Amino acid sequence: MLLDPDGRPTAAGALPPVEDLVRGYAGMVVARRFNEQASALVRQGRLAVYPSSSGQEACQVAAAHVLADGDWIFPTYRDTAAVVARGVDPVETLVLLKGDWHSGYDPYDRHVAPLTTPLATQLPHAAGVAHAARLRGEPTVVLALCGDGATSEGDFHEALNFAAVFRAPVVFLVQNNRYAISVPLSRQTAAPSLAHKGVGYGVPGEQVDGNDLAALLTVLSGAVARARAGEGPQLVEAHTYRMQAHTNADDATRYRSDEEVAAWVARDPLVRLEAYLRAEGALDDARAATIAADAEDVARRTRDGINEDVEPDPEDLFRHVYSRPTPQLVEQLAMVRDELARDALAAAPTRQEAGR
Amino acid sequence: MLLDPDGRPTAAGALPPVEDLVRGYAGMVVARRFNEQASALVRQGRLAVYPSSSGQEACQVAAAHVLADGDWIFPTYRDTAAVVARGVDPVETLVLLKGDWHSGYDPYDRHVAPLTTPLATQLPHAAGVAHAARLRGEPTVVLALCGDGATSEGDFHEALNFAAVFRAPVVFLVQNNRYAISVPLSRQTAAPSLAHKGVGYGVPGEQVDGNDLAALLTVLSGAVARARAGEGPQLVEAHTYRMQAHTNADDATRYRSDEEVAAWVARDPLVRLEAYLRAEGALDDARAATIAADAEDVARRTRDGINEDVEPDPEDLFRHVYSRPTPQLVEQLAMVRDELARDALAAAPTRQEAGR
Amino acid sequence: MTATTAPTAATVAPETLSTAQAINRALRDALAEDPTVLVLGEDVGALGGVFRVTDGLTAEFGEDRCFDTPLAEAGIAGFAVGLAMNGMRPVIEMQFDAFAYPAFEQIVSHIAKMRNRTRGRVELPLVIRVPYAGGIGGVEHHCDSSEAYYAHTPGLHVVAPSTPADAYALLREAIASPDPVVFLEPKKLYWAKGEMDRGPVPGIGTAVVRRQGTDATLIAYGPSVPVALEAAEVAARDGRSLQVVDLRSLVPYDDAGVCAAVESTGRAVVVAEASGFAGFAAEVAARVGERCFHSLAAPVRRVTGLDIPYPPPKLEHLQLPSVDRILDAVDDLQWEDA
Amino acid sequence: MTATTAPTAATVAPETLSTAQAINRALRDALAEDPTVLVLGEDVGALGGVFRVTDGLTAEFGEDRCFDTPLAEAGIAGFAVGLAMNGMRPVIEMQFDAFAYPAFEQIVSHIAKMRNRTRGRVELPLVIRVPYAGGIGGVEHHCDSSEAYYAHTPGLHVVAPSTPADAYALLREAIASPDPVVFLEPKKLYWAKGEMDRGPVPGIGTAVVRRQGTDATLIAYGPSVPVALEAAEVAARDGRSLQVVDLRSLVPYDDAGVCAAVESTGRAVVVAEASGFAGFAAEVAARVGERCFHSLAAPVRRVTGLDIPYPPPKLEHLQLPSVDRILDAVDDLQWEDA
Ligand SMILES: Cc1ncc(C[n+]2csc(CCOP(=O)(O)OP(=O)(O)O)c2C)c(N)n1
Ligand SMILES: Cc1ncc(C[n+]2csc(CCOP(=O)(O)OP(=O)(O)O)c2C)c(N)n1
Ligand SMILES: [Mg+2]
Ligand SMILES: [Mg+2]
Repeated sequence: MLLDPDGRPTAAGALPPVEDLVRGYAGMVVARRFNEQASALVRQGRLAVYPSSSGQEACQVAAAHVLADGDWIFPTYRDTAAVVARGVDPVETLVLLKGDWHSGYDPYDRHVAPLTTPLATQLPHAAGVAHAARLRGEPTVVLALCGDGATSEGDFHEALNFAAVFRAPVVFLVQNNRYAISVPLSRQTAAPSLAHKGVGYGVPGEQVDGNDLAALLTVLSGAVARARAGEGPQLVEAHTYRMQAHTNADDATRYRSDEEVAAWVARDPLVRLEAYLRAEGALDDARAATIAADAEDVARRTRDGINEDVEPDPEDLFRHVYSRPTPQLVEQLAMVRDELARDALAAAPTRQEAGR
Repeated sequence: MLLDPDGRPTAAGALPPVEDLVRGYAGMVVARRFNEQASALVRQGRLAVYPSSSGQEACQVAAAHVLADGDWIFPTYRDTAAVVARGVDPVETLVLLKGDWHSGYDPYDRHVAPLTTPLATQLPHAAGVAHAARLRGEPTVVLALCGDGATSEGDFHEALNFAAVFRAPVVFLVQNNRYAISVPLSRQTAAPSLAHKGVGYGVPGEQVDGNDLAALLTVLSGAVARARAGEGPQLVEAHTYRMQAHTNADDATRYRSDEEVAAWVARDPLVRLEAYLRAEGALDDARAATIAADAEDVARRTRDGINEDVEPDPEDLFRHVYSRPTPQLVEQLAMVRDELARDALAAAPTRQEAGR
Repeated sequence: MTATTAPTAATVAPETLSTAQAINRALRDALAEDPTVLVLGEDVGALGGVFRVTDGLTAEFGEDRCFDTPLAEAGIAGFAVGLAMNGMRPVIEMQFDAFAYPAFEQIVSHIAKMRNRTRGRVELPLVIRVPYAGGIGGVEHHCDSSEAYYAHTPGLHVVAPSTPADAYALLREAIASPDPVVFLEPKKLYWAKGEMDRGPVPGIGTAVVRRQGTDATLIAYGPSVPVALEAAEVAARDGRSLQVVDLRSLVPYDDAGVCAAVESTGRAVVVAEASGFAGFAAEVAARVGERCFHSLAAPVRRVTGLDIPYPPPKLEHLQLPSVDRILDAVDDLQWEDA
Repeated sequence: MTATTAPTAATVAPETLSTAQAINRALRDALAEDPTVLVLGEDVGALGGVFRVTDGLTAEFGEDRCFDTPLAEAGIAGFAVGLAMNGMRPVIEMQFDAFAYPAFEQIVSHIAKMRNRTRGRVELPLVIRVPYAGGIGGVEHHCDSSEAYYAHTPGLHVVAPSTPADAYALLREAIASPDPVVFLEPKKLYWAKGEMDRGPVPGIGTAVVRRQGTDATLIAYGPSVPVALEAAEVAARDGRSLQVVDLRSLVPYDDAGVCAAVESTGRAVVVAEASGFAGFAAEVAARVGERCFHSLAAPVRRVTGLDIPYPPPKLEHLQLPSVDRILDAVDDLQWEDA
């Protein structure tokens, strides 16, 4: 912890350059606003589901900001704010959660892997991407995200182990928000911390206050630098909290007390950094207003984009199963085309409608 | 290490009672003879395959000897000598490797799970058996075996984690024989040791000289006692070596040097303990001869049993798929019965033979 | 194992429950009656499961009987193997169909084979509950129809109820079974209400005729049964009489019941939500083709999901067997009058 | 994608290789021609694989190109996904069929779906080599026929060669393909020798007629092709002319080729080693039944493995489709003269 919950510097170490903190703060404001906007879009029925990272914005933004352009990031379903912070269009970011398609952006554009839902499965991919780059002598670092719950999966183990054995330049960032949906950390591990899991792979593990952007930037930059320097994979556990339910479909009151939530709201990463920056004179009302306006702009673009009714192309269903459709898919496409043509032609209600 | 490679006590600690060492020595002589006999039976075409634990007999015997009657042991394909040391009939133990059936003994008789081939998959079973016993308040401890290679599997991770979270009384014994078939330990892990893997689960990990029966008895008894006392799972890494190839089908010269093998043969667990026991006067030629005769007896029974031609019952194929055969299996059984009846009736060669 | 007509409601006013409630009741009754029954999985405790199927069970029976596990499906399945080896009857929940895949090795290499491996000495009385299939607007990995993977694996029973009454009765039977059962719970029917049968419900392995009909037979299971019934309803208005068979149990499969039904009409359409290619519907079509060949006036048609990854929510209607698609297939059955 | 007759040997004396050697050569040639090709898995390095299929590759191309991994199949598959996302063409080896199951989630939820998920932006040109099926006296888990699991999963190509020449050509095509390919290598044919074709070999997606015949069509693939050919040979002596079709590729499936073949004889038997129930042979039988209904003089028969876990070595002969069992099925095809 470099900043205490009230935004006062601690004795733990030097702070990152103030421009980085201001940039990070701006990113968090955008991230928070984006989380709120997406949650609102769920309530309005425009998104199918939204797992908010509200409360985890420091992790989200730091993960994106410590990377160089050629680096890769591997996000989970909860890391949409990190994806946006990395520069991906917010509307494209939300395509999965809107339901138009499984993934909305080109992973090669900003080197952002698709949002991954099956837990921990993206971690070995991250190791593979890093190893390929290393074989070619490229300086790429890969940052792979997962949650506390995901550390229990076999894929977590195998990914860290592969990365360690091949000294692949991967930074594994575990956002320990203390719950996997309803299941508390005590049901995931009996270890003193998740960072301790690095020991079994020969991977250095570090814990960091996940609501302290300054600390995150320092710790993650260090990990990225070590990975880039050929020191192999790094594991970082960030202690944080999701202030909202798991998704809109969840009822968090079934498993968390109001007091617990309130205590974490008091550790809001935005409030803390804002207090510091204002105290330092690095942020004034004018700058804050600009930042808020930028965030509002992102929210508006998100809203407008998501509110636009895109008619997903049914033929896309057949286009991307293989590089060339199989004869079977060609037939099935013809059937669907025929159905759609008949539906379109039918002035009268379809049989199905008639049957209702 | 309680005994050095020449069988001299070290300063590392007190030795187990000498009767235990003599009993252990006798067990190792049986185990070695059993390994040799089984390998010979492969060469004679009586077993389909045999993965020998020659060189690992101290681990095999210690694993069986530290357990109480109600305890369970979960062996791999390589742990046949441990199964025999636990009191299972040697011929029944080898049924899998003979090819008559998948498993030959009743697991409930001596609380020995079937030999398991898919690596690390038996480890979560062990945790479940231990948890069930604990729920009923029984004092059962489960000892689960695996190799160094198997620690890389996701199931290893999930099993240790389940056991730790539920404080299940399981002792995980990793026989680190430095190779997974041809793959050296350096390709399995970058950790300082496999015992370090316990750290990430909050499980105490210990290393032990796996060719030192005295040390193994001490370390494993301690682990079993702690597990039984409610201290949760324990991880023990035993450093050992298989003196033979992975199985008869393997060519170990492709990946190990003669010098390396020779160095380990010089650390033979039997030689070491025999030297100590003789020096102590706990073993003389007469006692050694009795032990050798017992081992010979086991070898003879093994040989005789395996050389007996059991005609596996084809109907067994259908009997144990479900508790009651499905209508589909009833039909298929009828087909096979009909084929066999026709084959038996046919004085003339079958069509298939005629076709050759 | 002959197809029988589902028992009609008894005279006492029957109780109405949703499928989720019926499953919850089956678990509760099993926990109450048999102290060896355990319910475990991700979020089955305090939360009561993401579909609330295990709601209240931890509160009623305590942490030892219904409990959350670490987040690791292979671990859950493997742990359950051990529990079942040692006197328990675990009922495990896989949170969604696609999240059972990490447990595939445990299911195929151990759960399915343990009895066989040990010549019947080690039984694994365990149930794998799988919230299953689509139609709920779920994003990728939340809508897979994975029955073919299980049905192709000898040693597993595979059951897919389509009504709350069946869900209750078949789950009770599954929990009581000495064999492992993969219990597929159609997600889109979780909230569908139905009457609980008072009388005995036909057991696992028995198909039932859900609707009588004379012109052609629709063979369906799980989430496709209501669609098939709706198609039959529409067809009836067009003067075509469609029989609807609900398989209920994929393994064991009710050959006698299905054949009797198909032979009574001479035409068959298999309806299933899973991708068709090498799917379970292929087995049904192949069996009907093999066994009822001379009764068939037309080739057996399949109406199944397309051979594509399950579509995103906005396009899933194209994946699901629809009333129209079923009726198109029926139209294709080479009617003499056509 | 029409069934064609396999090209006949060219005039130059053709070279003879075993299947294992042909696969080794395909890997070597691919490694030599394309620096992005990587070979990885358990024991593929110094040892050259437990079947010696990768023999000499590390020595020739170095540790970076052909290398041993930690012992973890999900990790291998997932690592390969990352390699393929980042410019490489990994060829991974699963040591035995049943040991691919730990990788099932990676295969089904990522390898099969990545292209679809990203609308074609992320291709995964990777090959999963699987030493496959039985007939070698292997103990449990070493003889599974797992093709149905893969063939049912949209997004995967599934290939099963039956000759060394096909093994070479199809593997080269698989490595060059922008799509993931599950490459099933019949273990019992590893040591079977065959001539390497000089001319072009039909590509993935094309069935070939391995033997001409007029009375009935045997449809087989992988390890069952030689058995079907032997059955046809025996039948010929009894005066019955059996055509043998080798599918070669399960996905894509050659509907046109198979239908043309079956229509030419009017009778069909599908031969496959896997357990029959909901197996790939069901798809073949169902398709032939649907598409060739009016050409069929008899129901399509299946000769498959029994619906049991793969038997121990001493009993595996009862599991494998035998010449006798195939001929029994042919006898059942309702011959007018019978
Ligand atoms: C393999 C797998 N199993 C189960 C799920 C269902 N699921 C989705 S999120 C979640 C909890 C994840 O917890 P954690 O890893 O701590 O991440 P968080 O949601 O807290 O960010 C579960 C169980 C899944 N997505 N993938
Ligand atoms: C899941 C799985 N993958 C691969 C194999 C094939 N295999 C059998 S033994 C072995 C090496 C095991 O090494 P280790 O765990 O060190 O045990 P050891 O053989 O040295 O006793 C391999 C790869 C297997 N049995 N199971
Ligand atoms: Mg969490
Ligand atoms: Mg080893």
